[in-house]
Amino acid sequence: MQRELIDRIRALMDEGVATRVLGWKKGEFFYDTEPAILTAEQLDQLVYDSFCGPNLSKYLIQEMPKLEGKIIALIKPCDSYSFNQLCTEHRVDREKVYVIGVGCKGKIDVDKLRARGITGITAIDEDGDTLTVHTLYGDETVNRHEVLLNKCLTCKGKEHRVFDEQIGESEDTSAGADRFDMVKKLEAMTAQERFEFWRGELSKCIRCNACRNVCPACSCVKCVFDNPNTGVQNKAAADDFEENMFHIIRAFHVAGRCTDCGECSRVCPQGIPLHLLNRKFIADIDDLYGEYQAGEEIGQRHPVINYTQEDCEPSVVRERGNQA
Amino acid sequence: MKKLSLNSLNQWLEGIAGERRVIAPIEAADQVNYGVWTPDSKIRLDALRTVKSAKDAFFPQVENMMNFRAEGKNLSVEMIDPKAEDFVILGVKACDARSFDILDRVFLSDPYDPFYAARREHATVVTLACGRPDENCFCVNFGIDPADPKGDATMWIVDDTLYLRANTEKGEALVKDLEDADDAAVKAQQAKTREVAEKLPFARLNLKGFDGDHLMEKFNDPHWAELSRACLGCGTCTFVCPTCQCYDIRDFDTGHGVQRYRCWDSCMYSDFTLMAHGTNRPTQVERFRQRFMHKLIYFPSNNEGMYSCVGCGRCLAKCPQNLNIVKVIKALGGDEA
Amino acid sequence: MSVNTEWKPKIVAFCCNWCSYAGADLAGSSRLSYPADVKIIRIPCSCRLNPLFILRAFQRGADGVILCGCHPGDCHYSTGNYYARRRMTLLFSMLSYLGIDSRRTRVEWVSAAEGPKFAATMNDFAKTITELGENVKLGDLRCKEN
Amino acid sequence: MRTDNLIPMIGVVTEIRQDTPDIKTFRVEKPEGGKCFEHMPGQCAMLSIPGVGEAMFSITSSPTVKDYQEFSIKKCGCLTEWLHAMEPGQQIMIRGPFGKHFPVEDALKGKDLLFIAGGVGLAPLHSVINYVLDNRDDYGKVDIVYGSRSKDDLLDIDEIQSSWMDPANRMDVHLTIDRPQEGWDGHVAFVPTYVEELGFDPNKTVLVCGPPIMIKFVLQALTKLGFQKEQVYTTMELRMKCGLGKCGRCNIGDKYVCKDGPVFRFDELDELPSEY
Repeated sequence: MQRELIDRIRALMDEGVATRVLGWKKGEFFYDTEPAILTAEQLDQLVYDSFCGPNLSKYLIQEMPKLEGKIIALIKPCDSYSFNQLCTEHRVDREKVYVIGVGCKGKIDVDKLRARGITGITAIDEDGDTLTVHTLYGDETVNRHEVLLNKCLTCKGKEHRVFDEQIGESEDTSAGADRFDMVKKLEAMTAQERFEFWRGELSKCIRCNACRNVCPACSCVKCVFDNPNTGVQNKAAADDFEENMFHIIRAFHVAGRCTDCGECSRVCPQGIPLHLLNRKFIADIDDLYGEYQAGEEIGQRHPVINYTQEDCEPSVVRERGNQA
Repeated sequence: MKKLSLNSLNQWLEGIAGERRVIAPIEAADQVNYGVWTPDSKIRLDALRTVKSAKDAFFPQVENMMNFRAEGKNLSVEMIDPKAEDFVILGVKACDARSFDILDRVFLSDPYDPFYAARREHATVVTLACGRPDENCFCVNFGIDPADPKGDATMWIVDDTLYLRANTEKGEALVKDLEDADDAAVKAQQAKTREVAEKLPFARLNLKGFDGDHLMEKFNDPHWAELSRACLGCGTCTFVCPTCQCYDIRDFDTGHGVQRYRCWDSCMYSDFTLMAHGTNRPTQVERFRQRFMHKLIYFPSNNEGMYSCVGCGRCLAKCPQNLNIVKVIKALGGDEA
Repeated sequence: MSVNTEWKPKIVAFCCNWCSYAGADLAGSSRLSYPADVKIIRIPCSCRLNPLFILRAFQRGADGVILCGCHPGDCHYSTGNYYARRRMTLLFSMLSYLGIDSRRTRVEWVSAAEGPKFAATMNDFAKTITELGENVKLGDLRCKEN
Repeated sequence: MRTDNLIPMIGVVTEIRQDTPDIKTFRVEKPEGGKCFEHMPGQCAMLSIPGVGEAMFSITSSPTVKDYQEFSIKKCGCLTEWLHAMEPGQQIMIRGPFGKHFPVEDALKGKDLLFIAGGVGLAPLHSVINYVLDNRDDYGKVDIVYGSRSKDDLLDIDEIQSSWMDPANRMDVHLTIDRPQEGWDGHVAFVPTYVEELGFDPNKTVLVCGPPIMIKFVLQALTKLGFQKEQVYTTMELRMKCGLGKCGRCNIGDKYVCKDGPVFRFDELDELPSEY
């Protein structure tokens, strides 16, 4: 499929559709692919394989002002939601992007291999659902589904919500999983258990801002946490409170706009399940204001900047109980 | 050489922890980080890399320096006494052990940093040799032997046995009561580790030209723009790095006084050099370049060729978009020699 | 829960300028009593309440935070409180999700004519917070006076 | 080994002068009177207001002033706004001195000096000029070119007229403003142009400070006049936090501006990346 993709992009470039493509390029290993913007001459560096996990949509923001003509962007089904959302927010101009919807059958998480004690990885052979991992210390076989990125386990489906053309087959890798499983589990806990769960997770935070900087919804020119005039600017969480504050506020600021792309959790060096915060907002929005998926269409008005006269009162939270 | 069965590790640590804090790689919420050991902690000496490095033990992410109080137009200041308590840091790998030498050059040079100095003085560093380096390791390029780290005492884990060797008086005090052992098993493991280390994909990076004499040439290298393009400008690489030592000094108004604290900062952040009239590194290209130029050129230029990279591989493993120092070395320094 | 007799809860009440602040005024001028530990902060409209304000109030020692605004439909800016309602619902739910008791946060609609309601609301809220005790989960240790 | 300039001491602002619409000069002394510390011309100090922040400022007064130090500060950011809002008698935190000074005791001694300053860039040179004035016989001919946006923006104009322009002091002062203005009968030109017009003898040693763009063009003008880079000194400004060469903020190339600077000779700067 990589070959087919490169040939097609080359043809598009020859036709004059665009001069550059936003995609992935090969890294030092087979698995550390890197987001890249390539010209026709660099096209041979383009890769598209099971390790192209990063969501590229946000890179388009910085390209917008530089663009003359169009840029080709490779968009996976799940990334297409972020792309739409960015277009809705006028951060990306749909007209300036030629979207190739690339097929996706789930992306592999190398950290999950490492967590299984498979280290010194040198190569992986893919044969259907079976992966043979070659390492410095011998070969191992694993089931592909077990080492997919977490975001792939709650796959939003194989449909591209936006594209100019599609290349490659997609597959829904969610296997029927309910993405709100963990949210429900947490909701069922006692307040103290929830508190302890989140303290345990958030106390790992090193405030590297990777979650914020990778997030396609966090596209503010100047973040509130970088602005010395807000009084909340902080570079490191000097106190438990600041860890909580950063993550609550960040989740709140993207509520209604978060497409649940899962990048925040993917990039967190400490493996904090940050998507569970965003997903809680999504669950609440679905529950209280009607089902809503950000980025489904360009131009949607999201529920947090909307209202009806019949909305529930905030006391609904208290009434749900489970406080102590 | 002394030895200890891994089964009695907790017992041994309990003995030490009675007198002073023990800091060791501990697993909490699925991640291994250095933390204070208690009998309930899940110690993970087998973990190759902790997420954060061991530098926290000497240079914590946040540290209070002084307190101010204001009364009318008058101020009073109270310095925080950098008096530290004795502690043992256990399980430090060769790369992290080297990072202490690098941090010493910064914090112990004149005028020395009293907070860092106090912790260094009170620490007993117990290192641990690597048994299973992985593909991201490249410490051998910097003259580090992963099989024989230094510190006050060195440990090796072979099967179910922990072997210990004291290197200093402090180390001797720790291990003196343990059972004597011969070093055959350790020697065998060292040979194996060194053999693997030599075969690692990044075992022979070409560091030629990374020195003060090539400063302008490397600075003006056309590759920087391409190398930094995918950089998110987050601080992951700097915060997991064992040698990154830039910090910020900030004030926090507690409502009844002002705390002046310092905290890690990252040259990757857009406000790192921001002044009222603007910044001298306006785009991510310059910020990205600064980090790697500092590690590979500026620092060695001031420190007799000592690189401020130890090859621990954390930035390789943790960069969200897979940018790292190896890519920089290869792009700027040519291919493997 | 044993209630410490020494301890008095600190409560921050954000009141919209047009209704609730006037309501508080009326409560005062009608000599209705409500706890002195309620600190009122006037905001132009209930939808001015940034979630950060609530968190910062907790950081700096508040034990409970209440938002008072015009009744839905009566907003001076016609729709501000509708937006505030959604936002606060979501925020309170999130705080609860993090294990922070949602009884520490509340929204009440108080009009300019409802002095007694204002006083009653504050008394009731103060009672709830007194029962819940000191806020330890969402405070900042640095801000505690030693 | 010293750790003293890590620890701030309390200083009292005993006098505040409004020099121009956006520049004030602050006189700082120890609470019990006297200078907070000794310094050399060109060195800097960290001033801070607890809760607001800390920043590096060049010391405007000459070391020959024994009782106090002065800082001319332009209002342009968060901390400086607070400083400008202060009243005399207010205590602040001060630590220093930091950095290398102008080589007034060796390289500059016996030389003909040319000072070129623009706007608030006079502040660091002010210290050197007064030092030279107080040791007038140690130096040769002295020229000062000083320019600002308008006549109201000329810093220390009273002192310039009463002291620097005093023939007894044997200094030539050339003032200029950027645009013609009512009530100004002096020269009108940008500083670099004026320097070129004045056509100085290229044997002088030059000390220049001002906005980066001015420095750039002044250097071009000087080169045209035949000056070598080894004859030109400047002082730099970058974001600083620790002042000790540790926090990493003011790092350019293998130099730290707080420790290896802020005074640099232009040929030294040539060997550094142009990140300033």
